[in-house]
Amino acid sequence: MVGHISAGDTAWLLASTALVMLMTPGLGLFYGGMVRRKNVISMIAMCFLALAIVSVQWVIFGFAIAFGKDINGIIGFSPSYLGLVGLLKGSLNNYAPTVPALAYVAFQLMFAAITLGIITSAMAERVKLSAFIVFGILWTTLVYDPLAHWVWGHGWLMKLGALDFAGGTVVHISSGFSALAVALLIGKRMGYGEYSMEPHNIPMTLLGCALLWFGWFGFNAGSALTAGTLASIAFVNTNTATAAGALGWMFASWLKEGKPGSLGIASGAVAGLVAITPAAGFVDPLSSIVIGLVAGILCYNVMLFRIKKGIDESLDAWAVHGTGGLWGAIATGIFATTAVNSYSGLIYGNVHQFVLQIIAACSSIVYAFVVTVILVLIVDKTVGFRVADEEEYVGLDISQHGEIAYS
Amino acid sequence: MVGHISAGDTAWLLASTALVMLMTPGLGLFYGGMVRRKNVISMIAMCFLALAIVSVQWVIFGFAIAFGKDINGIIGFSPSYLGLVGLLKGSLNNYAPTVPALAYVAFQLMFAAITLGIITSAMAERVKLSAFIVFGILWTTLVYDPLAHWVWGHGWLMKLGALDFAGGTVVHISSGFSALAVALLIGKRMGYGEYSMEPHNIPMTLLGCALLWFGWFGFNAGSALTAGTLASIAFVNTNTATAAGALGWMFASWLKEGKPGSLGIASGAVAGLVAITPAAGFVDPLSSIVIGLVAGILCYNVMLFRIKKGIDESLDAWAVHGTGGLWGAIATGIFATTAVNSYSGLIYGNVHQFVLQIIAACSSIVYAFVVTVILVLIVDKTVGFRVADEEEYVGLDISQHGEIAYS
Amino acid sequence: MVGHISAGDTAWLLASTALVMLMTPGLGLFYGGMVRRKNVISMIAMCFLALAIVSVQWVIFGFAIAFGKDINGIIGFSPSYLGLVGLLKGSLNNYAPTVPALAYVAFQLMFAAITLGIITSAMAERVKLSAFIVFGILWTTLVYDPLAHWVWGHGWLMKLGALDFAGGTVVHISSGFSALAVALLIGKRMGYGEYSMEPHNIPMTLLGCALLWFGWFGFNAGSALTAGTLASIAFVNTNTATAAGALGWMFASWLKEGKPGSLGIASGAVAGLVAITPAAGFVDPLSSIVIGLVAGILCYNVMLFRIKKGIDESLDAWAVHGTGGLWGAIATGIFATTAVNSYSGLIYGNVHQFVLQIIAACSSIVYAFVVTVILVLIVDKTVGFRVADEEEYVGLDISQHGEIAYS
Amino acid sequence: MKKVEAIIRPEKLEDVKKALESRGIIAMTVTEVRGRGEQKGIKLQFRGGTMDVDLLPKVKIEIVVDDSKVDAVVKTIVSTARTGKFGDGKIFIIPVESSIRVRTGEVEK
Amino acid sequence: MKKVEAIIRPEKLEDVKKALESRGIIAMTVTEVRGRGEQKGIKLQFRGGTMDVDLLPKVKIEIVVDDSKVDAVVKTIVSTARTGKFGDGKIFIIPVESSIRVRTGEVEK
Amino acid sequence: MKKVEAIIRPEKLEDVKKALESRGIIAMTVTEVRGRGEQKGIKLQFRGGTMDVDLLPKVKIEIVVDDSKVDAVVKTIVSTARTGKFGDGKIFIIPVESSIRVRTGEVEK
Ligand SMILES: Nc1ncnc2c1ncn2[C@@H]1O[C@H](COP(=O)(O)OP(=O)(O)O)[C@@H](O)[C@H]1O
Ligand SMILES: Nc1ncnc2c1ncn2[C@@H]1O[C@H](COP(=O)(O)OP(=O)(O)O)[C@@H](O)[C@H]1O
Ligand SMILES: Nc1ncnc2c1ncn2[C@@H]1O[C@H](COP(=O)(O)OP(=O)(O)O)[C@@H](O)[C@H]1O
Repeated sequence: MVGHISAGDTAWLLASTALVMLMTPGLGLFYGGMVRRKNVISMIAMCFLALAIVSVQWVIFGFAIAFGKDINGIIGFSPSYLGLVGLLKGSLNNYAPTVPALAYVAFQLMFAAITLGIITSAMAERVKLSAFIVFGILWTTLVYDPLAHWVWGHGWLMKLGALDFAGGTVVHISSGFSALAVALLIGKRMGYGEYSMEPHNIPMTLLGCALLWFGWFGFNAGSALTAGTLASIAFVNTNTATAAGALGWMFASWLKEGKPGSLGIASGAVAGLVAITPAAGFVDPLSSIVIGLVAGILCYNVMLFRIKKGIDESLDAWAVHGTGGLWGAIATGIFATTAVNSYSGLIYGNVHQFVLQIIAACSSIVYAFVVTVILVLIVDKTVGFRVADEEEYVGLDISQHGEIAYS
Repeated sequence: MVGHISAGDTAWLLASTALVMLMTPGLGLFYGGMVRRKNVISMIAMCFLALAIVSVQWVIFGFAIAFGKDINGIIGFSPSYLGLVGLLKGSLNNYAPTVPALAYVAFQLMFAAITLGIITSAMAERVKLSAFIVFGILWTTLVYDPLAHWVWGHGWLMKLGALDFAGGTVVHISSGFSALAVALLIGKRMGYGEYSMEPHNIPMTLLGCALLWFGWFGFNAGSALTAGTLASIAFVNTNTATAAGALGWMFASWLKEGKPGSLGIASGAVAGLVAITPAAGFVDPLSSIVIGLVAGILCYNVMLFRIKKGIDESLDAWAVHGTGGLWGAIATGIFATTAVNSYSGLIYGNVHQFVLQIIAACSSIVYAFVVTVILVLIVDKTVGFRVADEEEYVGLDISQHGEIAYS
Repeated sequence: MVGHISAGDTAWLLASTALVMLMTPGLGLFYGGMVRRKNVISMIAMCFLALAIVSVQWVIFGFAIAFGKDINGIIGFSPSYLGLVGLLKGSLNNYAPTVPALAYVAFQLMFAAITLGIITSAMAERVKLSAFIVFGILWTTLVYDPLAHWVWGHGWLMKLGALDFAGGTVVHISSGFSALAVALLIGKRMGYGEYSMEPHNIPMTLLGCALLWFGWFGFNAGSALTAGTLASIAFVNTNTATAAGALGWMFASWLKEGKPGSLGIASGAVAGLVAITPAAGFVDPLSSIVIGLVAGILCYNVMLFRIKKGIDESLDAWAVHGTGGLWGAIATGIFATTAVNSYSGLIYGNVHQFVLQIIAACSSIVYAFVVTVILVLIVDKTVGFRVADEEEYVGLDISQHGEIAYS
Repeated sequence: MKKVEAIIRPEKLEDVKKALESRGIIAMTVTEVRGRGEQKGIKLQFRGGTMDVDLLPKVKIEIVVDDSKVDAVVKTIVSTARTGKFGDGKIFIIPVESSIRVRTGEVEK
Repeated sequence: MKKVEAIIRPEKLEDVKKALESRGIIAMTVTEVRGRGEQKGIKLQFRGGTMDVDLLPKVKIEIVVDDSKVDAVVKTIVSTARTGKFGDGKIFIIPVESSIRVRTGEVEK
Repeated sequence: MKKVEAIIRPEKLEDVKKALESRGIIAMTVTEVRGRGEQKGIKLQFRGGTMDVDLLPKVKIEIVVDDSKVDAVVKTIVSTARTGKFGDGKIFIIPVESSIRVRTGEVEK
């Protein structure tokens, strides 16, 4: 089996894994710039911790249940995957035959980590560090790992034939709708809607966006699991949709508000990245322009809707990742073309794939939302989710970390 | 044709493309730290937009005219390259036979993007966002794409035999001298020369410089288009010249001013990077030291000259990229050695190559400068290039984006 | 020889080299965020200069003495390596047979650069730029190059059989204990212990930590020098130990201080990275959890000890890199397993390897410490190491660079 | 003429600005400050003990007005900036002898 | 003794500092503030409408001097900081009862 | 009532705060400022010449107290903030006519 390992594919997958790893702290900066200066450390630290917690969970048992032997399409389990002890040599023929098993494990790990990071959007500026840690372990184990199994680990959605190239469903829909659940349950920040809460450091958010865009090449083009034509197509699609997303949000907000904010350009880029994620290896570059443009405009309007409804899903994981991922999952069923991969979508007359995509998206939304609701309630009853009012007032940096960001 | 694709070469080219992508926002930070805090968002946003605009332009028709079938050495065109529809599979034998066509397209795209980004130096703190966007599309189409064709797309300079390993002419000379043209035409910032305009965040600039240095390995070593000896030489040369450039500028400014500023060290590093760009795959590491050192000292003095002349080419794209690129193009004709590649330069007695380099550099300067002048005038007459005085006074972040960077 | 070069291995080694390069400015940010705002430029600039100086030294003669032909196990020398003139083509069969010689040279260069960067911890906020430059050239030549030769260049420690996968001894022990020597000799910062010196920008430090974590994948997984199973194991181990280190320090400080600071999480991550460095290609992921956890807890306590002793080794290179590296070197002798590589450690009954590791670590400590003491004394007597009191009071940014970081 | 120097919660600045504006008080100078009142900031409880957070961020508004307007300004600020909790702030009235407009050089007493 | 409190454009600080210096006024304290005058900042026009930018960045210079020097200080500041456009700033003269030098503890009245 | 306005070295703030606290003076407002005294900052020597570093970072502490407490406050600050070197700072005593508590609206004279 070792004989089949390709150095080129491995080189690309390892580089991709490093790129995806950088996305999680990148997300921390993206989010951190948008909160008030009294909470920036808390925001970045939660992303670091998402990476740290999931890294350990994944090695010990996360990979074993997400990618182990399928049990009724629901969950996986392979005892020899616990602690990765049985994966030190050789490759995983049913996942990525040309790269070492551990390269695949590491690559998948980074997806699990950032997914948890995305949800912190809904916890911004108000949750206990301890609650986040407990919630994080539970959520990754009970929401992420099963979903990853369903879609990529030979679970029921994979068997059904739903397509998700790099995680539109598993990563973005799941985290986005979970963030919505969290926001609805734990409630608004003190003063939300009463006075404005300005982003404290927009260049930090733009830097975070740059690192996300950069790392996302690993996310999407790495998901080809080989270094060849498919990776190259996914790469071009990723960049194209991102650019179109940035332009879409920019023009939409320019028209509506008279001026295009840089946060809109950055959010549009992320919306484009999210939307192309499930589609990257199935569509062509011209479709990517459409997917990105629509994502930018759509997510902008969903954000306006969220604000109008007074929902404090503070950093718009739901608007951008949730609905952007939903659009991407559906768009995959619309634009998939056999010129790129072996699947075709609605515009080529394949209604079946389109329906499958909707089934996959909806079941992920329901599963993620419902289980998140339960987990939030459990954590809230036990650890307590929110900090005390004075702690929120002085900020989480001081109250949770005993630190002041800038001095 | 697919059979010839090398996973190793593709892995390196995709990684390189990601690296070069990061340079454009990196440049935004490099520039953004040097402007006043009221314009930092504008500066970074223009770089993001350079990437976004060029990404879409390139996919739709930019690549087709830069790298399509040559028409009289002047411009290219291949209908099947429009929208990249004919490039989904296979490789481009006349450019990069061992990697997928789209990997080559993506790699080249990133060069076009950053080139437009560099020019924003001359627009710092005073231009309308809309003017930049219109100018950007025109400039990329009418200046960058033809130049790329001349030098790399089997146009007349390539046929002549001019050498440009990674874009000294196409990227740096063109953007640097275009920036000079822009600065001369749109004029100084309000108050320039009357009171000092301090860089508002030097660590941001140093971070930007770090990302540029990092990304430039993709730029230069990626330009080998294969992962082997040539890429490795280009890599070492890049790093060596950068280090020498940083030291050159540092010592020159230390001697002259009594203290070496960190911005000088950073600018010297960029000067070294620029100068080695055309030469990276043609010279040996010891020559790289000379090329970098001279670049650092030269660009420092050109900057002093610019300041003395009262020209507000604000962030020195001309001094660093323009004259650094010019020196690099000439230096390629001086130091090229057959110990590294198939060409030799002046010090090995090859006057011919030296002359060719000067021809290529000069024609690029003239073309870029003249066309830029025309484009600036057109944009100024139609959209209007500069913001109103009050908008400049309150800063572009508020006036163009409705945002405040830090709060 | 050229025929044996693997594009895949080269792709990975070049990508790794770029990753490691980014660590040095990343370290500058990591350190820069922890000093006062009047010294941030100085801190980052020293790291940039470490990279610049070492880059030139390495090309001219550093590589030749570290990796040239062994002379009595003490030092190397190969005339044809001077200026890298004899290394332009082919590969180095005794080091990395499947990649071009220059790729190996560049990779090793980046290790030398960051090692010097680490020592600036002990110079924070108080040394002359000129003294640092002189010290840096001497230290790299007289401490780093010999140590690299001993351990990796077929010197006596390598012949003895000591294991150091990616530089626990050469990089971390050497820089950490040298930093301790520097701190003891040049003394405390003015006011140290009298009033608190708060970190001026914690998000900057967290960004630096993110770049270190990211770049370290190149450091450790790149040290496999091939893109395959060994690199993948090193990659997973690196990430796992880092996560465990972050959690270890976090929980230890949470217990002791009631709140876990983000700087602790970040420092713990670095401690984990340091400790796994020598072990990354020899142990399994479960051992990595132990190595990381212990590193986080240990380094935290060493830091507390250092503070209690009133030693101003300002940014804890000794506590984190010195003792973390020491623990890692020993841990390699404890946990090495033939399931991963050809060596086994103490827990598999191999006392010999364990003893070898201790010998290697101790001799490196003694050598680095003693030579650093001598060098500090020489530089102090000649150039003078510390700035004048007023210069320290106004800060090094103004006094050494004539710049103000933020305005 | 008097200088009204009000130290208030940063999150109340917008409201206070608008309230003053509606009463014709436009000109003002704003400074970011940190402060603590008699009750010494805020006490946080945590596993390891308690922690005093003093020197909380505040905003200082300075408004120089004719003596006749002082009362109106103070009342407006008090009614807008008040939350009823500790930390609402203080207003100090300081005498100003004269005021000069830089643009014109004209002096007001 | 009086405190001269001048709020000026940040870009004029260097000039004002030098002008005062040349008249022997060295000591001063500078604070970054934001402010708006009677005309309520600057109005920007754009496609979607207009936007008031108030609370523009200003610099506050505080100089405590003997009564005799107040006029000179004010004149110097006015003549140096003036551009003639809205937003040039204001100077307030505030009484100071005494001043103590921390280094020595000596008191001046 | 008086406002004690002390401009001190930033690194002395903690000490001064504690010393005042131990004398029952808790409330205060702190502003980050830059300043220079009569001796015009600090002169640095370097290879290329010399350089004046003026406008060094300082911290301004404002404490409004009853007239009776002014002396105690001043003495405490002087004795704690003093290092004996140039740059230790200045304290100005400024009259305050009244003080209003925002939380309650109550006025003190
Ligand atoms: N005596 C004082 N001198 C200077 N500043 C004061 C004084 N009292 C209060 N302040 C300022 O006012 C702010 C709010 O005061 P605080 O006492 O917290 O209000 P409250 O009395 O409503 O609790 C403080 O943070 C401080 O900046
Ligand atoms: N009445 C006032 N009280 C406090 N600050 C004032 C007052 N009037 C002006 N200022 C300060 O002076 C600055 C400049 O004043 P402005 O009215 O814009 O000058 P001009 O009258 O020349 O237009 C303002 O931004 C504000 O900070
Ligand atoms: N006349 C003054 N007016 C305003 N601020 C002053 C004045 N004199 C001193 N200061 C402030 O006090 C600070 C310290 O004063 P300085 O003269 O350096 O102290 P010392 O007299 O002990 O050397 C200065 O930086 C400045 O901010």
